[in-house]
Amino acid sequence: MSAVLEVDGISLSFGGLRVLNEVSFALEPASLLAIIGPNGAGKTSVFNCINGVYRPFEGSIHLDGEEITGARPASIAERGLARTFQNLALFVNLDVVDNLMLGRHHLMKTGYWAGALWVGRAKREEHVHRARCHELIDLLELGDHVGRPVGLLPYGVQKRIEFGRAVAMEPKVLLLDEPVAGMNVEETEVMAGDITSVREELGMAMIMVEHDMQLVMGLAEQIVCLSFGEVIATGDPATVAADPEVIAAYLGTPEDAV
Amino acid sequence: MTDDLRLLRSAGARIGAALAVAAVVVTPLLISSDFWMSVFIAAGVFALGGLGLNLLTGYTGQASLGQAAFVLIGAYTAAWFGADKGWPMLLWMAAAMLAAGLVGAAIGPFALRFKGNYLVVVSIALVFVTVHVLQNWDSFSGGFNGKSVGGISLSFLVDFGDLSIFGKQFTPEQGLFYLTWIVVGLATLAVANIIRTRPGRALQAIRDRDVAAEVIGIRVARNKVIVFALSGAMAGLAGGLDAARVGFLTPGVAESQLLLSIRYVAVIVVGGVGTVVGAIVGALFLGPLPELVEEFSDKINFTVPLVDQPLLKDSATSEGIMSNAVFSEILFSILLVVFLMFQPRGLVGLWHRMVASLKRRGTPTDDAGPDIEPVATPH
Amino acid sequence: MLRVSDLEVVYSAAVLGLRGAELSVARGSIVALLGANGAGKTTLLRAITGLLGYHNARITSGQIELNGSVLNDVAPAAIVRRGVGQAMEGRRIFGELSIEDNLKVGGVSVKDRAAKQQTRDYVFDLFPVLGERRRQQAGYLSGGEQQMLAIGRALMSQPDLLLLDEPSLGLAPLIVTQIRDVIADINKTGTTVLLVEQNAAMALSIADHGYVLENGRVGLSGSARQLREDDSMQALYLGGTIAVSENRS
Amino acid sequence: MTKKLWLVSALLLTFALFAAACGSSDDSGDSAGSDTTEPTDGSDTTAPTDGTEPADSGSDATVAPDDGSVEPAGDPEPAPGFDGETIKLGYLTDESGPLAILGVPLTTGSQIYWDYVNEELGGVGGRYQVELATGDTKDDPSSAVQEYQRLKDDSVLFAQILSTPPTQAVLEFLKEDNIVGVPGSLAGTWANEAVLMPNGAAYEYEMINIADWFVNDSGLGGVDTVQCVVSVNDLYGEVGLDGLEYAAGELGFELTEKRTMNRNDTDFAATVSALDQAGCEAVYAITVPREQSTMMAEAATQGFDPIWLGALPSYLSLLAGPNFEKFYVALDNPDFNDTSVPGMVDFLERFETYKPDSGAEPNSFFFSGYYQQIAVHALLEKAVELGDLSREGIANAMTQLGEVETDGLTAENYVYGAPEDRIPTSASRIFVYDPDNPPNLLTELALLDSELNDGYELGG
Amino acid sequence: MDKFLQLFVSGVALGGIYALIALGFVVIYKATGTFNFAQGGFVLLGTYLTYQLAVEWEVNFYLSTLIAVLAMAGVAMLIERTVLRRMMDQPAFTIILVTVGILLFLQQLVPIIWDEPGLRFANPWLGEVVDIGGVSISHANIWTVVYAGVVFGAFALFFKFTRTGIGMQAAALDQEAAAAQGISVARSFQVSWAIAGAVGVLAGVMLTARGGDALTPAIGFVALRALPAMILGGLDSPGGAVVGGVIIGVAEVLTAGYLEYEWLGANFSSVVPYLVLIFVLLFRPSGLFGTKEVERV
Repeated sequence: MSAVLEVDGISLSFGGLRVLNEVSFALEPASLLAIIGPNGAGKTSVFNCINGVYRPFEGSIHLDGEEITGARPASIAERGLARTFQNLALFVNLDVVDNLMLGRHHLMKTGYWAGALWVGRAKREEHVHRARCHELIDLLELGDHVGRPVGLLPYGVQKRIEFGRAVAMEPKVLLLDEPVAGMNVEETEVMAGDITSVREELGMAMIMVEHDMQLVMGLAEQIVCLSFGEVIATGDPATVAADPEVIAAYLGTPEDAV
Repeated sequence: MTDDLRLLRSAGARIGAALAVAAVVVTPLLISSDFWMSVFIAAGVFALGGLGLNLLTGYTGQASLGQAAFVLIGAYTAAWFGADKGWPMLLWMAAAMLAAGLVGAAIGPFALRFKGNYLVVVSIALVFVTVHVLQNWDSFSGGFNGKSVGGISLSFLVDFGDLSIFGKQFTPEQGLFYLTWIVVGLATLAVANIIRTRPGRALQAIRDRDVAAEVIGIRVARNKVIVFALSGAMAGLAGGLDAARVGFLTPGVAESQLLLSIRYVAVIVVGGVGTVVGAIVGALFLGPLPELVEEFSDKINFTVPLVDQPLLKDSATSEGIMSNAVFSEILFSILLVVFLMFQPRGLVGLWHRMVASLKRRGTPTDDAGPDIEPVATPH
Repeated sequence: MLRVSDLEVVYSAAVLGLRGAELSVARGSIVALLGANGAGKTTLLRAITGLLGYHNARITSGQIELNGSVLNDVAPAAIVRRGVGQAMEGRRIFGELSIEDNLKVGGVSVKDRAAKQQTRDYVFDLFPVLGERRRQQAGYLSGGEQQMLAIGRALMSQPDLLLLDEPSLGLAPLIVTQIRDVIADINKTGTTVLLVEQNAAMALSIADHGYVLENGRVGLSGSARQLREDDSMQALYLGGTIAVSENRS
Repeated sequence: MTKKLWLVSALLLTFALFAAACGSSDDSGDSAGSDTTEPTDGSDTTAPTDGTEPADSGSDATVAPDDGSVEPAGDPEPAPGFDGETIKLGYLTDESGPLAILGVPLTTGSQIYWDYVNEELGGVGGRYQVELATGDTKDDPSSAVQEYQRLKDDSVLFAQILSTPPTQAVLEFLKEDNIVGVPGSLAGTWANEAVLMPNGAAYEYEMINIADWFVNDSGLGGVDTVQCVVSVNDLYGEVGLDGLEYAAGELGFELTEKRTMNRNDTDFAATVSALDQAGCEAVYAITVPREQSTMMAEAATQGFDPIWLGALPSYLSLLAGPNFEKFYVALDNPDFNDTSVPGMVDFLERFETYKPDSGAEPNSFFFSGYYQQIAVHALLEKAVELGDLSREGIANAMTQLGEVETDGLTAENYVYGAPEDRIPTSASRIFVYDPDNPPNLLTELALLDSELNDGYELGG
Repeated sequence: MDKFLQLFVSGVALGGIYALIALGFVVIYKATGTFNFAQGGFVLLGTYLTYQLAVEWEVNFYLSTLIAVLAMAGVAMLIERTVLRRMMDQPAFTIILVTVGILLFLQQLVPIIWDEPGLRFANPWLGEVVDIGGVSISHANIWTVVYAGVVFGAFALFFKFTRTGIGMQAAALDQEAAAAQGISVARSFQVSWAIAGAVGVLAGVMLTARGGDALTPAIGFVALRALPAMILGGLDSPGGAVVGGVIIGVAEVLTAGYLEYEWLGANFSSVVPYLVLIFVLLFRPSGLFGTKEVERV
């Protein structure tokens, strides 16, 4: 089976400072790949390259066999890529439903004219997609929070709404940037449950950047470890966790471990 | 489940809308004074321009002090096509919208590069440049000396300049009142529809967090350009209607046009930033303000202890600190500051809060989180 | 040296932030403050440092004492002058300023130039990377380096009591270990530390004493050892048994 | 320490503001005494002269109520702005906009005139009191039209419409409603507009007069003098330039350098430099005061020292600076402390009696607002005499008005009538800046009506 | 060449005025992150206060300026204390509008207090000119440049070396974080407004001196013409304000002197500042010397 997302030798630099150096990996359909590595290793930069916020100066990225290197974020999103952010990036003045509806923006067609006139397709489309969003809200158990600006909701809920918005995009690939950062064990478990149920229900391929090694070990089929912009290890969780270079650069030696 | 898609969700909103329509129909029947008609036409013009500005600033978060430039462009375009060339009403209206809309679209790309304070200054630059062009493009604008808008057609299906319904003859001012408020009503409906559908949600997403919007597939650049064009077009139409009301146009000096822009911003601030009816409420509140001051100047007049003189003058040579006009200007500036300080969500926000507190009177819930204020510009 | 008694904090629309929190921090110790999101950890720090006003919150009852004097209505700047330094949640470094200027800001409450110079050298000793890049804009530092800068900046005010809000958040396990070691070092120089952490394992590994906040009041407290061995702690905060790293597990 | 600084500053400020609010008026009231007593004393010997002047053709149109030479018609019927007892006059002035600083004293001057009419003459026709209703235009057409609408049904006519844009804006409405209005600008464009009642010499004539005077009578220069012009970008600048260019053509000199300027300009280095480079020896200044003052300061800096030749708006007595000695100006009115002019004596006396409570000194703005009303008064008298204060009645009265005597307050009397019969005043007085003649700081040099004026077509 | 030098010098002097006005804007922006339109009002009120002292009350001119500087510092602090202090957590645009409201208020207030049509405000430099190498420069212009230089120098030292100055920068970036470092945010805001009020007086007095001795309320509006200079230099850079002021001043005067095309319209030079500004911003969106915002996704 061919990879749904292929990152091939991408390099990125800011003002002479090399942030990524020939990073490559491939994501299998319906699988979950975790990227780990020290802060500043370039994990978020990889995400930003994949979704078009940054443009790598060499290498290529293919989504479902189609080259997306250097395309605009909006166009990459339309081709089936969604992401969540390390720091929340919700639309705080809108409610859950509108946030999820925004996730479906690229699946809809209503333009300004049709919207202003509220005719035919605009009206139908609005109803259909709203129904889909409510299904997703039920799946993620966010029903209690409908109708309030999401900026007012607790942090953990916001994180899940952001995840929901990414899922609502119905992407081929979903990028999760530290989905459980700042959560305690209980909240982490709820989020892990959400991720699992979405994978089961919708079969989405995901890439996750996360420091919570327990979560990573529990969910990921494959791990890529970055250090100073380079891939230092790739493989299944057990292999990577045991890799001496990974331990030296990221996990710390067992004596160091708390 | 999709009940939340209805335009007027509550019974109160439906009654309010019906009352608003009734008010528009009835007002000219009750008021024949050209003056009060002129006041309400001017308020309608402010409402229309404010509606556009609210779409731009309130919903998309693009701060602008350039609205007066679009109003001017619309007014002159309407005068040129409608009065000089004698085009019929629908055509000069379309021309005014198109001209101002195109200039708006041309500003759009700047908005992509500049944010917040820088964008505000670019919008000020637009006012300066527009005034300069109008002052100097004699063949189009009449230059410094201005241009008459006499004889502009107000006729489409019915002639608003010479309106007669069921044998009742209306004055041109009354006709223009109907025309203006019909336009305001249609524009409000269009904006409300845009806001509750895909494009409007995209605008709000751009306002709240533009990078995230881009990443979920919203074409930020394209939407910003469109919304600048739309906002400009609405201001342009407002300018055209105002040209028909005033009958004469001058470019004035850039500084005074900047003040006009500020008035448009004040309209939406006082009405409610990021609300559909905010511009209308704000315009109806601020528009007649100087006239109300004039009307009630006796009641306002008290002695200022600091200098032991009455506040208002009742004639040029009598005692008093300031004239009614200056008082209403000062009142305007104070209202602007007070609203921003204590009621940044405007009159509409105040209304919502009152309704909400009436509803939950007696049952205070402690989980009602702190109200967040609308984000006019994410910066 | 710090004593918080029966503290109640209310956010603007009658939302309770703290409902009778009690806490005391002995001079020279490291005290860990644990708890779930929204339990009130950060609220408590804000109350101690006088920053509630920035969040539309205020103390409605109870009191905070530092070395015997009440801190309740003291302005944030004065609290810093009394020897309470803080590395805030989310680091909050001044990204537009250089690293050096960030440290200067940290040192505004210190008048003695020589002492300030000394503290800065000490910070550069603790975090050599900051010294190497001192003229760079702080916004370009990585997350771990930003955390170091935040701690260094807090040290510039030469605090007797250092408050740290989630220093391990979002950091790689190796960096977490480094930070933990630095905290221990700082403590050895005589600085008292109040450490707010999500990562209970990390915090309890260096703390002398710990408190667990639940719903705005202290649910559990005791010595670090007691807490580490407590069953409910194991289940809720220390998680399962994967031994690779205890980062937030 | 901070607190102390704060307190001291706040105290200082409150003190300053407080003292300024009442102090400035008190001070000026005191100092006004010495300046104004002299003319006031003089006026006792010159009894009120309305209508007593042996005017020729205009004798039936003078403003004296008890002239008695014509049998009055019946009492006028109530009409818009006239309830049978009180006559209301509309004033479209700028109270809060950029020209408020002019509009307010102008209206005050008018109020003084009507206070006098009401108190001493018993009103128009000896029986109808006059009230002023003001509307604030903010010098903006849009507000002007709105205020016009507010006042029009409550005013028999508009006795003052300040500045060009508001006048242009309400002109269409005036025509439509057949209401008479006094335009607030002396541009000759409006001389033949049926509903407009201009008074004073048009800017065009003033520029022609001063050019003629300079070239032929002044002894300061001739056709060979290098002459240049700076004009402001508006109607006033345009018509003034038009008159000047006409005069140059007729008199046979060239305008070597022509520059324009905008209101609110702050820098004239380039303008002055260009004038200097062109070798201008005399500069016609069709400009506005603050900017003119800035330009002259810049000229002093660059060592450029020409003769300046201006019109009314380029000169404000109050803004004259120390480098104004070579500033000549053509004005319609006399120096306002010139007690040789009977009308001026009246003005100074009436100003003392009816001046604002704030205790201001007389100045050229109060004066302008005052003397404008003489023609309005004459018109109302005529209308009352004809027994019709309706809009049509007043328009009709204007066609029959004839010459209006101003007792020397204008260089020449305006003759009103049907548009084609009007004879606008075209004479000017030429003044030179004179620091020894406060408060007006002017000394009259000549009074002339250029022969060229006859050949010039206003509004052409 | 003579003409060029003469115009250049005039441009620099005009730039000095712009710089003085802009420095008032910059200090508030740098310390509070607020874009303060009310600066025009400070210029206006400050000038009239100085006039009141120097002319009406016949206090020595320089002493009057000094007293007005202190008084305006007080007014500005009062405004900060009563209005802006309550608005710290509002979005940027809301705060801009509040300052616009204050500007409108002061713009109406001044003509109420000083209700004469035009005032004569003589200054000691009136008519004084020196000749340097064929270029004549008025004393007022020299003083403008000196004031601008001194104020700029004082700012540079203040922000770089004083604890208050450093604290002000930090408070502008993140109030809460600054407070947590022991900076009295309220005090630093207050100081910055006081400085802006004080600088406004100098700017207004020099602006008036430029116009000989004519004083009208229009100078409040004229102050808005410094906006392009400030943005061009970078909102938070005092050095930028000076350089931006000079560039705009020189560009304005030189276009007026040399660029005369019919189709550009009369007084094209008055829009030149904005055109220069937009052109520069297209290449440097934070102005010439402004701090780039560090944007991390």
